[in-house]
Amino acid sequence: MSPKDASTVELVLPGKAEFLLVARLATSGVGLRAGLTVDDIDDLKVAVAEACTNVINHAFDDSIPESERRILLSLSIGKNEMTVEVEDEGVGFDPNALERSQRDGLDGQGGLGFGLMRELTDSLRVESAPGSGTRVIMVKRATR
Amino acid sequence: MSPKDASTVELVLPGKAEFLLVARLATSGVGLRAGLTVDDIDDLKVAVAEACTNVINHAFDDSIPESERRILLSLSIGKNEMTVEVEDEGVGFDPNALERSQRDGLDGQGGLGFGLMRELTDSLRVESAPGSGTRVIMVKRATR
Amino acid sequence: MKIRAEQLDERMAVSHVAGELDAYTAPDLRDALEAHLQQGTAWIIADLTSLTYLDSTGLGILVGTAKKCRQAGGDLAVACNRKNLLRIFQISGTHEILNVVETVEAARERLEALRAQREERTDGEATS
Amino acid sequence: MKIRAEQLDERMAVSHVAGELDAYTAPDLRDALEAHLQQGTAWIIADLTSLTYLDSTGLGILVGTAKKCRQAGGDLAVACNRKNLLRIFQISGTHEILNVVETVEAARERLEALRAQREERTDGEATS
Ligand SMILES: Nc1ncnc2c1ncn2[C@@H]1O[C@H](COP(=O)(O)OP(=O)(O)O)[C@@H](O)[C@H]1O
Ligand SMILES: Nc1ncnc2c1ncn2[C@@H]1O[C@H](COP(=O)(O)OP(=O)(O)O)[C@@H](O)[C@H]1O
Repeated sequence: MSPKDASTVELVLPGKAEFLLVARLATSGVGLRAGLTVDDIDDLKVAVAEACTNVINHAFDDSIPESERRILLSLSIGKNEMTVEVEDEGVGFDPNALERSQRDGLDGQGGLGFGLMRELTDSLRVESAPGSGTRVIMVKRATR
Repeated sequence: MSPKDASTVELVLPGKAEFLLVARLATSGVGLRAGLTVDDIDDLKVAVAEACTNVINHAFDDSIPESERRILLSLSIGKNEMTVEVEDEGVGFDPNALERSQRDGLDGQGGLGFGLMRELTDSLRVESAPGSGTRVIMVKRATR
Repeated sequence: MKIRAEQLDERMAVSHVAGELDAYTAPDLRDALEAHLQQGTAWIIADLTSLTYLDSTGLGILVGTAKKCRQAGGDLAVACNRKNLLRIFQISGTHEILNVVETVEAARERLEALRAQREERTDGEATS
Repeated sequence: MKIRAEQLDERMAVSHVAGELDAYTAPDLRDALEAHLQQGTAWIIADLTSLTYLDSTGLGILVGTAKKCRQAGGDLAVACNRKNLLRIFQISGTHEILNVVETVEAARERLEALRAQREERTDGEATS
Protein backbone atom coordinates (compact mmCIF):
# COMPACT_ATOMS: atom_id res chain seq x y z
CA MET A 1 0.00 0.00 0.00
CA SER A 2 1.50 3.33 -0.94
CA PRO A 3 -0.38 6.63 -0.73
CA LYS A 4 -1.10 8.20 -4.06
CA ASP A 5 0.07 11.58 -2.86
CA ALA A 6 1.19 13.56 0.12
CA SER A 7 -2.35 14.23 1.32
CA THR A 8 -3.67 10.70 1.63
CA VAL A 9 -3.82 8.60 4.78
CA GLU A 10 -4.20 4.86 4.33
CA LEU A 11 -5.34 2.39 6.96
CA VAL A 12 -5.50 -1.37 7.08
CA LEU A 13 -8.04 -2.46 9.67
CA PRO A 14 -8.99 -5.96 10.73
CA GLY A 15 -12.49 -6.72 9.44
CA LYS A 16 -14.05 -6.66 12.89
CA ALA A 17 -16.65 -4.34 14.41
CA GLU A 18 -14.19 -3.55 17.20
CA PHE A 19 -12.22 -1.33 14.79
CA LEU A 20 -15.09 0.76 13.41
CA LEU A 21 -14.24 3.32 16.10
CA VAL A 22 -10.72 3.68 14.67
CA ALA A 23 -12.12 4.17 11.17
CA ARG A 24 -14.39 6.95 12.47
CA LEU A 25 -11.64 8.67 14.46
CA ALA A 26 -9.25 8.64 11.50
CA THR A 27 -12.03 10.07 9.34
CA SER A 28 -12.53 12.87 11.88
CA GLY A 29 -8.84 13.72 11.96
CA VAL A 30 -8.43 13.89 8.19
CA GLY A 31 -11.79 15.66 7.88
CA LEU A 32 -10.62 18.43 10.21
CA ARG A 33 -7.46 18.92 8.16
CA ALA A 34 -9.53 18.89 4.95
CA GLY A 35 -11.54 21.82 6.28
CA LEU A 36 -14.82 19.96 6.72
CA THR A 37 -17.23 21.35 9.30
CA VAL A 38 -18.18 19.37 12.40
CA ASP A 39 -21.54 18.56 10.74
CA ASP A 40 -19.81 17.41 7.54
CA ILE A 41 -17.58 15.16 9.62
CA ASP A 42 -20.52 13.72 11.58
CA ASP A 43 -22.15 12.76 8.29
CA LEU A 44 -19.00 11.34 6.74
CA LYS A 45 -18.26 9.25 9.84
CA VAL A 46 -21.59 7.48 9.40
CA ALA A 47 -21.01 6.96 5.67
CA VAL A 48 -17.54 5.49 6.31
CA ALA A 49 -18.86 3.26 9.10
CA GLU A 50 -21.66 2.00 6.83
CA ALA A 51 -19.15 0.98 4.15
CA CYS A 52 -16.89 -0.68 6.74
CA THR A 53 -19.83 -2.44 8.43
CA ASN A 54 -20.77 -3.85 5.02
CA VAL A 55 -17.29 -5.29 4.65
CA ILE A 56 -17.59 -6.91 8.07
CA ASN A 57 -21.11 -8.23 7.43
CA HIS A 58 -20.99 -9.22 3.77
CA ALA A 59 -17.50 -9.41 2.30
CA PHE A 60 -16.15 -12.56 3.90
CA ASP A 61 -17.32 -16.14 3.61
CA ASP A 62 -15.91 -19.10 5.49
CA SER A 63 -13.17 -19.65 2.92
CA ILE A 64 -11.41 -16.45 4.01
CA PRO A 65 -9.35 -16.91 7.20
CA GLU A 66 -9.77 -14.29 9.90
CA SER A 67 -6.22 -13.00 9.40
CA GLU A 68 -7.09 -12.08 5.79
CA ARG A 69 -10.31 -10.22 6.59
CA ARG A 70 -9.15 -6.68 6.14
CA ILE A 71 -10.66 -3.29 5.47
CA LEU A 72 -8.54 -0.93 3.42
CA LEU A 73 -9.47 2.65 4.14
CA SER A 74 -8.01 5.54 2.23
CA LEU A 75 -8.69 9.14 3.29
CA SER A 76 -7.62 11.93 0.93
CA ILE A 77 -7.64 15.67 1.34
CA GLY A 78 -8.69 17.44 -1.84
CA LYS A 79 -9.52 21.01 -2.71
CA ASN A 80 -12.43 21.86 -0.36
CA GLU A 81 -13.37 18.21 -0.23
CA MET A 82 -12.35 14.85 1.11
CA THR A 83 -12.39 11.52 -0.71
CA VAL A 84 -12.78 8.21 1.10
CA GLU A 85 -12.22 4.77 -0.36
CA VAL A 86 -13.29 1.64 1.49
CA GLU A 87 -11.95 -1.51 -0.08
CA ASP A 88 -12.01 -5.22 0.64
CA GLU A 89 -10.73 -8.37 -1.01
CA GLY A 90 -13.88 -10.28 -0.19
CA VAL A 91 -16.61 -12.07 -2.13
CA GLY A 92 -17.93 -9.02 -3.99
CA PHE A 93 -21.46 -8.57 -5.30
CA ASP A 94 -23.39 -7.18 -8.23
CA PRO A 95 -23.98 -3.47 -7.60
CA ASN A 96 -26.80 -3.52 -10.17
CA ALA A 97 -28.79 -5.77 -7.86
CA LEU A 98 -28.61 -2.97 -5.29
CA GLU A 99 -31.49 -0.98 -6.65
CA ARG A 100 -33.79 -3.93 -6.16
CA SER A 101 -32.71 -4.46 -2.56
CA GLN A 102 -33.10 -0.74 -1.86
CA ARG A 103 -36.82 -1.12 -2.43
CA ASP A 104 -37.06 -3.48 0.54
CA GLY A 105 -35.85 -0.58 2.65
CA LEU A 106 -35.52 -0.98 6.37
CA ASP A 107 -38.40 -3.44 6.47
CA GLY A 108 -36.60 -6.01 4.37
CA GLN A 109 -33.18 -7.45 4.89
CA GLY A 110 -31.20 -4.36 4.00
CA GLY A 111 -30.40 -1.60 1.60
CA LEU A 112 -30.27 1.09 4.29
CA GLY A 113 -26.47 1.21 4.35
CA PHE A 114 -26.01 2.45 0.80
CA GLY A 115 -29.03 4.74 1.20
CA LEU A 116 -27.33 6.51 4.10
CA MET A 117 -23.98 6.65 2.26
CA ARG A 118 -25.69 8.30 -0.70
CA GLU A 119 -27.58 10.84 1.42
CA LEU A 120 -24.64 11.71 3.65
CA THR A 121 -22.02 12.31 0.95
CA ASP A 122 -21.86 14.35 -2.25
CA SER A 123 -20.85 11.48 -4.47
CA LEU A 124 -20.91 7.68 -4.11
CA ARG A 125 -19.45 5.08 -6.46
CA VAL A 126 -19.51 1.33 -5.90
CA GLU A 127 -17.10 -0.95 -7.76
CA SER A 128 -17.74 -4.63 -7.19
CA ALA A 129 -18.37 -7.93 -8.90
CA PRO A 130 -18.96 -11.40 -7.49
CA GLY A 131 -15.58 -12.93 -6.71
CA SER A 132 -13.50 -9.79 -7.03
CA GLY A 133 -13.84 -7.68 -3.90
CA THR A 134 -15.50 -4.34 -3.42
CA ARG A 135 -14.45 -0.71 -3.49
CA VAL A 136 -16.71 2.12 -2.34
CA ILE A 137 -15.61 5.67 -3.22
CA MET A 138 -17.24 8.63 -1.53
CA VAL A 139 -16.62 12.35 -1.79
CA LYS A 140 -17.66 14.85 0.85
CA ARG A 141 -17.45 18.55 0.02
CA ALA A 142 -16.75 21.08 2.73
CA THR A 143 -19.81 23.24 3.36
CA ARG A 144 -18.97 26.79 4.48
CA MET B 1 1.59 -3.81 4.15
CA SER B 2 -0.28 -6.65 5.79
CA PRO B 3 -1.20 -6.72 9.46
CA LYS B 4 0.55 -9.42 11.43
CA ASP B 5 -2.66 -10.52 13.02
CA ALA B 6 -6.32 -9.71 13.44
CA SER B 7 -5.69 -7.15 16.17
CA THR B 8 -3.31 -4.79 14.43
CA VAL B 9 -4.20 -1.54 12.70
CA GLU B 10 -1.68 -0.17 10.24
CA LEU B 11 -1.52 3.39 8.95
CA VAL B 12 0.50 5.09 6.27
CA LEU B 13 0.66 8.82 6.95
CA PRO B 14 2.31 11.55 4.90
CA GLY B 15 5.38 12.78 6.80
CA LYS B 16 3.82 16.14 7.59
CA ALA B 17 2.87 17.73 10.91
CA GLU B 18 -0.68 18.13 9.60
CA PHE B 19 -1.26 14.40 10.13
CA LEU B 20 -0.01 14.10 13.72
CA LEU B 21 -3.63 14.57 14.80
CA VAL B 22 -4.65 11.48 12.83
CA ALA B 23 -1.85 9.45 14.45
CA ARG B 24 -3.09 10.51 17.89
CA LEU B 25 -6.75 9.80 17.14
CA ALA B 26 -5.96 6.33 15.78
CA THR B 27 -3.88 5.68 18.90
CA SER B 28 -6.85 6.68 21.06
CA GLY B 29 -9.22 4.40 19.21
CA VAL B 30 -7.01 1.33 19.39
CA GLY B 31 -6.05 2.21 22.98
CA LEU B 32 -9.71 2.19 24.03
CA ARG B 33 -10.20 -1.24 22.45
CA ALA B 34 -6.98 -2.47 24.09
CA GLY B 35 -8.45 -1.60 27.48
CA LEU B 36 -6.06 1.26 28.27
CA THR B 37 -7.30 3.89 30.70
CA VAL B 38 -7.83 7.50 29.62
CA ASP B 39 -4.57 8.43 31.39
CA ASP B 40 -2.68 5.60 29.68
CA ILE B 41 -3.99 6.83 26.34
CA ASP B 42 -3.04 10.46 27.08
CA ASP B 43 0.52 9.30 27.76
CA LEU B 44 0.72 7.04 24.74
CA LYS B 45 -0.61 9.76 22.42
CA VAL B 46 2.33 11.96 23.37
CA ALA B 47 4.82 9.11 22.94
CA VAL B 48 3.43 8.30 19.48
CA ALA B 49 3.44 11.95 18.46
CA GLU B 50 7.06 12.32 19.62
CA ALA B 51 8.13 9.40 17.42
CA CYS B 52 6.15 10.75 14.46
CA THR B 53 7.46 14.29 14.98
CA ASN B 54 10.99 12.87 14.87
CA VAL B 55 10.26 11.28 11.50
CA ILE B 56 8.99 14.62 10.22
CA ASN B 57 11.93 16.60 11.65
CA HIS B 58 14.85 14.23 11.16
CA ALA B 59 14.15 11.32 8.80
CA PHE B 60 14.11 13.03 5.44
CA ASP B 61 16.82 14.88 3.59
CA ASP B 62 16.45 16.68 0.28
CA SER B 63 17.10 13.50 -1.71
CA ILE B 64 13.73 12.08 -0.64
CA PRO B 65 10.79 13.49 -2.64
CA GLU B 66 7.78 14.63 -0.66
CA SER B 67 5.61 11.83 -2.01
CA GLU B 68 7.95 9.27 -0.41
CA ARG B 69 8.07 10.90 3.00
CA ARG B 70 5.87 8.52 4.89
CA ILE B 71 5.24 7.49 8.46
CA LEU B 72 4.26 3.85 8.97
CA LEU B 73 2.33 3.46 12.17
CA SER B 74 1.30 0.08 13.49
CA LEU B 75 -1.01 -0.21 16.50
CA SER B 76 -1.48 -3.67 18.04
CA ILE B 77 -3.77 -4.85 20.78
CA GLY B 78 -2.08 -7.36 23.07
CA LYS B 79 -3.01 -8.98 26.34
CA ASN B 80 -3.55 -6.03 28.69
CA GLU B 81 -1.18 -3.93 26.63
CA MET B 82 -0.79 -2.15 23.35
CA THR B 83 2.25 -2.12 21.08
CA VAL B 84 3.03 0.77 18.76
CA GLU B 85 5.59 0.79 15.97
CA VAL B 86 6.58 3.99 14.22
CA GLU B 87 8.66 3.36 11.15
CA ASP B 88 10.22 5.44 8.40
CA GLU B 89 12.37 4.77 5.37
CA GLY B 90 14.46 7.86 5.97
CA VAL B 91 18.11 8.64 6.64
CA GLY B 92 18.37 6.76 9.94
CA PHE B 93 20.81 7.53 12.77
CA ASP B 94 23.01 5.85 15.33
CA PRO B 95 20.87 5.14 18.42
CA ASN B 96 24.06 4.80 20.50
CA ALA B 97 24.72 8.47 19.96
CA LEU B 98 21.40 9.16 21.68
CA GLU B 99 22.70 8.94 25.22
CA ARG B 100 25.12 11.75 24.54
CA SER B 101 22.44 14.01 23.10
CA GLN B 102 20.14 13.21 26.03
CA ARG B 103 22.59 14.95 28.33
CA ASP B 104 21.97 18.23 26.54
CA GLY B 105 18.36 17.97 27.65
CA LEU B 106 15.97 20.73 26.78
CA ASP B 107 18.69 23.31 26.91
CA GLY B 108 20.58 21.81 24.03
CA GLN B 109 19.29 20.95 20.62
CA GLY B 110 17.24 17.95 21.58
CA GLY B 111 16.94 14.67 23.33
CA LEU B 112 13.61 15.48 24.94
CA GLY B 113 11.58 13.41 22.47
CA PHE B 114 13.07 10.06 23.40
CA GLY B 115 13.09 11.06 27.06
CA LEU B 116 9.32 11.55 26.97
CA MET B 117 8.78 8.33 25.00
CA ARG B 118 10.74 6.41 27.62
CA GLU B 119 8.91 7.98 30.57
CA LEU B 120 5.44 7.68 29.04
CA THR B 121 5.60 4.02 27.97
CA ASP B 122 6.56 0.74 29.65
CA SER B 123 9.10 -0.27 27.05
CA LEU B 124 10.95 1.55 24.27
CA ARG B 125 13.18 0.07 21.58
CA VAL B 126 14.88 2.04 18.80
CA GLU B 127 16.12 0.27 15.70
CA SER B 128 18.05 2.52 13.35
CA ALA B 129 21.31 2.92 11.49
CA PRO B 130 22.53 5.68 9.20
CA GLY B 131 21.10 5.04 5.75
CA SER B 132 18.56 2.40 6.67
CA GLY B 133 15.50 4.05 8.18
CA THR B 134 14.23 3.98 11.73
CA ARG B 135 11.78 1.89 13.70
CA VAL B 136 10.62 2.83 17.21
CA ILE B 137 8.74 0.14 19.14
CA MET B 138 6.85 1.10 22.29
CA VAL B 139 4.68 -0.96 24.62
CA LYS B 140 2.09 0.55 26.95
CA ARG B 141 0.54 -1.70 29.59
CA ALA B 142 -3.01 -1.10 30.76
CA THR B 143 -3.05 0.14 34.34
CA ARG B 144 -6.16 -0.89 36.30
CA MET C 1 -21.51 2.73 25.15
CA LYS C 2 -23.23 2.57 28.55
CA ILE C 3 -26.83 1.45 29.20
CA ARG C 4 -28.92 1.94 32.34
CA ALA C 5 -32.40 0.43 32.71
CA GLU C 6 -35.21 2.22 34.52
CA GLN C 7 -38.68 0.70 35.14
CA LEU C 8 -41.37 3.43 35.02
CA ASP C 9 -44.37 1.24 35.82
CA GLU C 10 -45.34 -2.40 35.37
CA ARG C 11 -45.48 -2.19 31.60
CA MET C 12 -43.19 0.75 30.74
CA ALA C 13 -39.39 1.02 30.96
CA VAL C 14 -36.53 3.22 29.76
CA SER C 15 -33.11 2.24 28.44
CA HIS C 16 -30.79 5.20 28.97
CA VAL C 17 -28.04 4.83 26.36
CA ALA C 18 -24.84 6.93 26.37
CA GLY C 19 -21.83 6.93 24.06
CA GLU C 20 -21.55 5.43 20.61
CA LEU C 21 -23.93 2.88 19.08
CA ASP C 22 -22.35 0.99 16.19
CA ALA C 23 -22.03 -2.64 15.07
CA TYR C 24 -19.55 -3.22 17.91
CA THR C 25 -21.77 -1.97 20.72
CA ALA C 26 -25.16 -2.82 19.17
CA PRO C 27 -25.40 -6.32 20.71
CA ASP C 28 -25.42 -4.74 24.17
CA LEU C 29 -28.38 -2.53 23.26
CA ARG C 30 -30.23 -5.45 21.69
CA ASP C 31 -29.77 -7.47 24.87
CA ALA C 32 -30.93 -4.59 27.06
CA LEU C 33 -34.09 -4.01 25.03
CA GLU C 34 -34.73 -7.74 24.77
CA ALA C 35 -34.53 -7.96 28.57
CA HIS C 36 -37.40 -5.49 28.92
CA LEU C 37 -39.55 -7.56 26.56
CA GLN C 38 -38.64 -10.79 28.36
CA GLN C 39 -39.85 -9.24 31.60
CA GLY C 40 -43.21 -8.48 30.00
CA THR C 41 -42.50 -4.78 29.47
CA ALA C 42 -43.78 -3.93 25.98
CA TRP C 43 -43.77 -0.12 26.28
CA ILE C 44 -40.12 0.92 25.89
CA ILE C 45 -38.36 4.28 25.73
CA ALA C 46 -34.91 4.36 24.18
CA ASP C 47 -33.33 7.43 25.80
CA LEU C 48 -30.67 8.46 23.27
CA THR C 49 -30.22 12.01 24.61
CA SER C 50 -26.66 11.10 25.67
CA LEU C 51 -25.87 9.08 22.56
CA THR C 52 -23.25 10.70 20.32
CA TYR C 53 -23.16 8.26 17.38
CA LEU C 54 -25.76 6.16 15.55
CA ASP C 55 -25.84 4.35 12.21
CA SER C 56 -27.91 1.73 10.36
CA THR C 57 -26.95 -1.07 12.74
CA GLY C 58 -28.47 0.83 15.67
CA LEU C 59 -31.50 1.80 13.58
CA GLY C 60 -32.02 -1.85 12.70
CA ILE C 61 -32.15 -2.81 16.37
CA LEU C 62 -34.54 0.02 17.24
CA VAL C 63 -36.87 -0.85 14.34
CA GLY C 64 -36.75 -4.57 15.20
CA THR C 65 -37.53 -3.83 18.85
CA ALA C 66 -40.38 -1.49 17.91
CA LYS C 67 -41.97 -4.34 15.94
CA LYS C 68 -41.65 -6.77 18.82
CA CYS C 69 -43.14 -4.20 21.19
CA ARG C 70 -46.15 -3.79 18.91
CA GLN C 71 -46.55 -7.55 18.57
CA ALA C 72 -46.61 -7.68 22.37
CA GLY C 73 -49.30 -5.00 22.54
CA GLY C 74 -46.95 -2.11 23.33
CA ASP C 75 -44.73 0.30 21.40
CA LEU C 76 -41.31 1.96 21.37
CA ALA C 77 -40.42 5.66 21.47
CA VAL C 78 -37.02 7.32 21.06
CA ALA C 79 -35.84 10.40 22.96
CA CYS C 80 -33.18 12.22 20.93
CA ASN C 81 -32.21 15.86 20.55
CA ARG C 82 -28.83 15.80 18.80
CA LYS C 83 -28.81 17.28 15.34
CA ASN C 84 -26.52 14.68 13.78
CA LEU C 85 -28.60 11.76 15.07
CA LEU C 86 -31.92 13.38 14.14
CA ARG C 87 -30.58 13.69 10.60
CA ILE C 88 -30.02 9.91 10.56
CA PHE C 89 -33.61 9.23 11.70
CA GLN C 90 -34.93 11.67 9.10
CA ILE C 91 -33.03 10.48 6.04
CA SER C 92 -33.59 6.82 6.90
CA GLY C 93 -37.33 7.48 7.10
CA THR C 94 -37.53 5.98 10.60
CA HIS C 95 -38.49 9.18 12.42
CA GLU C 96 -42.21 8.35 12.48
CA ILE C 97 -42.22 4.60 13.07
CA LEU C 98 -39.76 5.03 15.94
CA ASN C 99 -41.80 7.84 17.57
CA VAL C 100 -38.73 10.08 17.79
CA VAL C 101 -39.25 13.02 20.17
CA GLU C 102 -36.83 15.34 21.96
CA THR C 103 -37.03 14.26 25.60
CA VAL C 104 -37.75 11.23 27.76
CA GLU C 105 -40.75 13.11 29.15
CA ALA C 106 -42.18 13.63 25.66
CA ALA C 107 -41.49 9.97 24.83
CA ARG C 108 -43.38 8.90 27.94
CA GLU C 109 -46.32 11.14 27.01
CA ARG C 110 -46.30 9.72 23.50
CA LEU C 111 -46.40 6.15 24.78
CA GLU C 112 -49.04 6.94 27.44
CA ALA C 113 -51.22 8.46 24.70
CA LEU C 114 -50.75 5.42 22.46
CA ARG C 115 -51.55 3.15 25.39
CA ALA C 116 -54.74 5.10 26.17
CA GLN C 117 -55.78 4.92 22.48
CA ARG C 118 -55.06 1.22 22.42
CA GLU C 119 -57.13 0.61 25.56
CA GLU C 120 -60.03 2.71 24.26
CA ARG C 121 -60.04 0.70 21.07
CA THR C 122 -59.98 -2.55 23.00
CA ASP C 123 -62.81 -1.32 25.25
CA GLY C 124 -64.79 -0.27 22.22
CA GLU C 125 -64.35 -3.66 20.63
CA ALA C 126 -65.33 -5.37 23.87
CA THR C 127 -68.56 -3.37 24.29
CA SER C 128 -69.61 -3.34 20.64
CA MET D 1 -5.71 25.45 18.40
CA LYS D 2 -7.04 28.93 19.15
CA ILE D 3 -5.06 31.82 20.66
CA ARG D 4 -6.38 35.06 22.15
CA ALA D 5 -4.06 37.84 23.32
CA GLU D 6 -4.80 39.98 26.37
CA GLN D 7 -2.66 42.90 27.53
CA LEU D 8 -2.69 43.19 31.36
CA ASP D 9 -0.54 46.29 31.67
CA GLU D 10 2.22 47.97 29.70
CA ARG D 11 4.69 45.21 30.28
CA MET D 12 2.54 42.13 30.97
CA ALA D 13 0.34 40.12 28.61
CA VAL D 14 -1.49 36.80 28.43
CA SER D 15 -1.80 34.37 25.53
CA HIS D 16 -4.93 32.29 26.12
CA VAL D 17 -4.38 29.03 24.23
CA ALA D 18 -7.11 26.45 23.62
CA GLY D 19 -7.08 23.11 21.82
CA GLU D 20 -4.10 21.01 20.83
CA LEU D 21 -0.49 22.21 20.70
CA ASP D 22 1.68 19.99 18.52
CA ALA D 23 4.23 20.45 15.72
CA TYR D 24 1.39 21.44 13.38
CA THR D 25 -0.06 24.22 15.53
CA ALA D 26 3.16 25.25 17.31
CA PRO D 27 4.14 27.93 14.76
CA ASP D 28 0.96 29.85 15.63
CA LEU D 29 1.88 29.90 19.31
CA ARG D 30 5.45 30.91 18.53
CA ASP D 31 4.17 33.83 16.46
CA ALA D 32 1.72 34.90 19.15
CA LEU D 33 4.37 34.89 21.88
CA GLU D 34 6.89 36.56 19.59
CA ALA D 35 4.35 39.34 18.95
CA HIS D 36 4.23 40.15 22.68
CA LEU D 37 8.02 40.42 22.79
CA GLN D 38 8.11 42.55 19.65
CA GLN D 39 5.69 44.95 21.29
CA GLY D 40 8.04 45.28 24.24
CA THR D 41 6.04 43.04 26.55
CA ALA D 42 8.58 40.84 28.36
CA TRP D 43 6.31 39.51 31.13
CA ILE D 44 4.18 36.82 29.49
CA ILE D 45 1.58 34.40 30.82
CA ALA D 46 0.82 31.34 28.69
CA ASP D 47 -2.72 30.43 29.74
CA LEU D 48 -2.91 26.71 28.95
CA THR D 49 -5.97 26.00 31.13
CA SER D 50 -7.98 25.22 27.98
CA LEU D 51 -5.19 23.32 26.26
CA THR D 52 -5.89 19.59 25.90
CA TYR D 53 -2.65 18.36 24.30
CA LEU D 54 1.04 19.28 24.66
CA ASP D 55 4.29 17.60 23.69
CA SER D 56 7.98 18.42 23.30
CA THR D 57 7.43 20.79 20.39
CA GLY D 58 5.21 22.99 22.54
CA LEU D 59 7.61 22.72 25.46
CA GLY D 60 10.43 23.83 23.19
CA ILE D 61 8.56 26.99 22.27
CA LEU D 62 7.66 27.79 25.86
CA VAL D 63 11.27 27.27 27.05
CA GLY D 64 12.62 29.34 24.15
CA THR D 65 10.17 32.14 24.88
CA ALA D 66 10.97 32.07 28.61
CA LYS D 67 14.62 32.62 27.77
CA LYS D 68 13.86 35.54 25.50
CA CYS D 69 11.62 37.07 28.17
CA ARG D 70 14.46 36.86 30.71
CA GLN D 71 16.91 38.34 28.25
CA ALA D 72 14.47 41.22 27.82
CA GLY D 73 14.24 41.74 31.59
CA GLY D 74 10.96 39.87 32.07
CA ASP D 75 9.86 36.28 32.54
CA LEU D 76 7.24 33.72 31.47
CA ALA D 77 4.73 31.82 33.58
CA VAL D 78 2.39 29.01 32.57
CA ALA D 79 -1.15 28.51 33.88
CA CYS D 80 -2.11 24.84 33.61
CA ASN D 81 -4.31 22.55 35.68
CA ARG D 82 -4.80 19.45 33.53
CA LYS D 83 -3.29 16.27 34.92
CA ASN D 84 -2.01 14.95 31.59
CA LEU D 85 -0.23 18.21 30.72
CA LEU D 86 1.18 18.68 34.22
CA ARG D 87 2.72 15.22 33.86
CA ILE D 88 4.51 16.42 30.73
CA PHE D 89 5.93 19.48 32.53
CA GLN D 90 7.01 17.28 35.44
CA ILE D 91 8.76 14.50 33.55
CA SER D 92 10.45 16.91 31.16
CA GLY D 93 11.85 18.83 34.13
CA THR D 94 10.40 22.12 32.86
CA HIS D 95 7.93 22.69 35.70
CA GLU D 96 10.23 25.09 37.59
CA ILE D 97 11.86 27.03 34.76
CA LEU D 98 8.47 27.65 33.18
CA ASN D 99 6.88 28.83 36.46
CA VAL D 100 3.96 26.43 36.04
CA VAL D 101 1.04 27.26 38.34
CA GLU D 102 -2.65 26.31 38.25
CA THR D 103 -4.41 29.54 37.26
CA VAL D 104 -3.86 32.73 35.34
CA GLU D 105 -4.31 34.62 38.62
CA ALA D 106 -1.51 32.63 40.26
CA ALA D 107 0.67 33.12 37.17
CA ARG D 108 0.14 36.87 37.38
CA GLU D 109 1.02 36.88 41.08
CA ARG D 110 4.14 34.87 40.34
CA LEU D 111 5.26 37.32 37.66
CA GLU D 112 4.37 40.38 39.78
CA ALA D 113 6.49 38.93 42.60
CA LEU D 114 9.40 38.27 40.25
CA ARG D 115 9.07 41.78 38.86
CA ALA D 116 9.08 43.28 42.35
CA GLN D 117 12.17 41.23 43.27
CA ARG D 118 13.86 42.30 40.07
CA GLU D 119 13.12 45.97 40.74
CA GLU D 120 14.26 45.74 44.35
CA ARG D 121 17.53 44.20 43.22
CA THR D 122 17.98 46.90 40.60
CA ASP D 123 17.20 49.58 43.18
CA GLY D 124 19.66 47.95 45.59
CA GLU D 125 22.33 47.97 42.94
CA ALA D 126 21.58 51.56 42.06
CA THR D 127 21.78 52.83 45.66
CA SER D 128 24.75 50.69 46.76
N1 LIG E 1 -18.34 -5.07 0.86
C1 LIG E 1 -19.33 -5.87 0.42
N2 LIG E 1 -19.08 -7.15 0.03
C2 LIG E 1 -20.08 -7.94 -0.42
N3 LIG E 1 -21.36 -7.55 -0.51
C3 LIG E 1 -21.68 -6.30 -0.14
C4 LIG E 1 -20.70 -5.39 0.34
N4 LIG E 1 -21.31 -4.22 0.64
C5 LIG E 1 -22.61 -4.39 0.34
N5 LIG E 1 -22.86 -5.61 -0.12
C6 LIG E 1 -24.15 -6.13 -0.59
O1 LIG E 1 -25.02 -5.04 -0.81
C7 LIG E 1 -26.21 -5.19 -0.02
C8 LIG E 1 -26.79 -3.83 0.40
O2 LIG E 1 -25.96 -3.22 1.38
P1 LIG E 1 -26.54 -2.11 2.34
O3 LIG E 1 -27.29 -1.11 1.53
O4 LIG E 1 -25.44 -1.57 3.15
O5 LIG E 1 -27.59 -2.85 3.28
P2 LIG E 1 -27.38 -4.04 4.33
O6 LIG E 1 -25.95 -4.08 4.70
O7 LIG E 1 -28.27 -3.68 5.46
O8 LIG E 1 -27.80 -5.29 3.60
C9 LIG E 1 -25.81 -6.08 1.11
O9 LIG E 1 -26.90 -6.78 1.65
C10 LIG E 1 -24.81 -7.01 0.44
O10 LIG E 1 -25.46 -8.06 -0.23
N1 LIG F 1 13.17 8.97 12.70
C1 LIG F 1 14.41 9.50 12.82
N2 LIG F 1 15.24 9.59 11.74
C2 LIG F 1 16.47 10.12 11.86
N3 LIG F 1 16.98 10.58 13.01
C3 LIG F 1 16.22 10.53 14.12
C4 LIG F 1 14.90 10.00 14.08
N4 LIG F 1 14.39 10.06 15.33
C5 LIG F 1 15.32 10.61 16.10
N5 LIG F 1 16.45 10.91 15.41
C6 LIG F 1 17.71 11.48 15.94
O1 LIG F 1 17.69 11.36 17.35
C7 LIG F 1 17.87 12.63 17.97
C8 LIG F 1 17.14 12.71 19.31
O2 LIG F 1 15.72 12.74 19.13
P1 LIG F 1 14.77 13.32 20.27
O3 LIG F 1 15.14 12.70 21.58
O4 LIG F 1 13.37 13.07 19.85
O5 LIG F 1 15.06 14.87 20.35
P2 LIG F 1 14.90 16.01 19.24
O6 LIG F 1 13.92 15.53 18.21
O7 LIG F 1 14.40 17.19 20.00
O8 LIG F 1 16.27 16.22 18.67
C9 LIG F 1 17.38 13.62 16.94
O9 LIG F 1 17.93 14.88 17.10
C10 LIG F 1 17.83 12.95 15.64
O10 LIG F 1 19.19 13.22 15.38
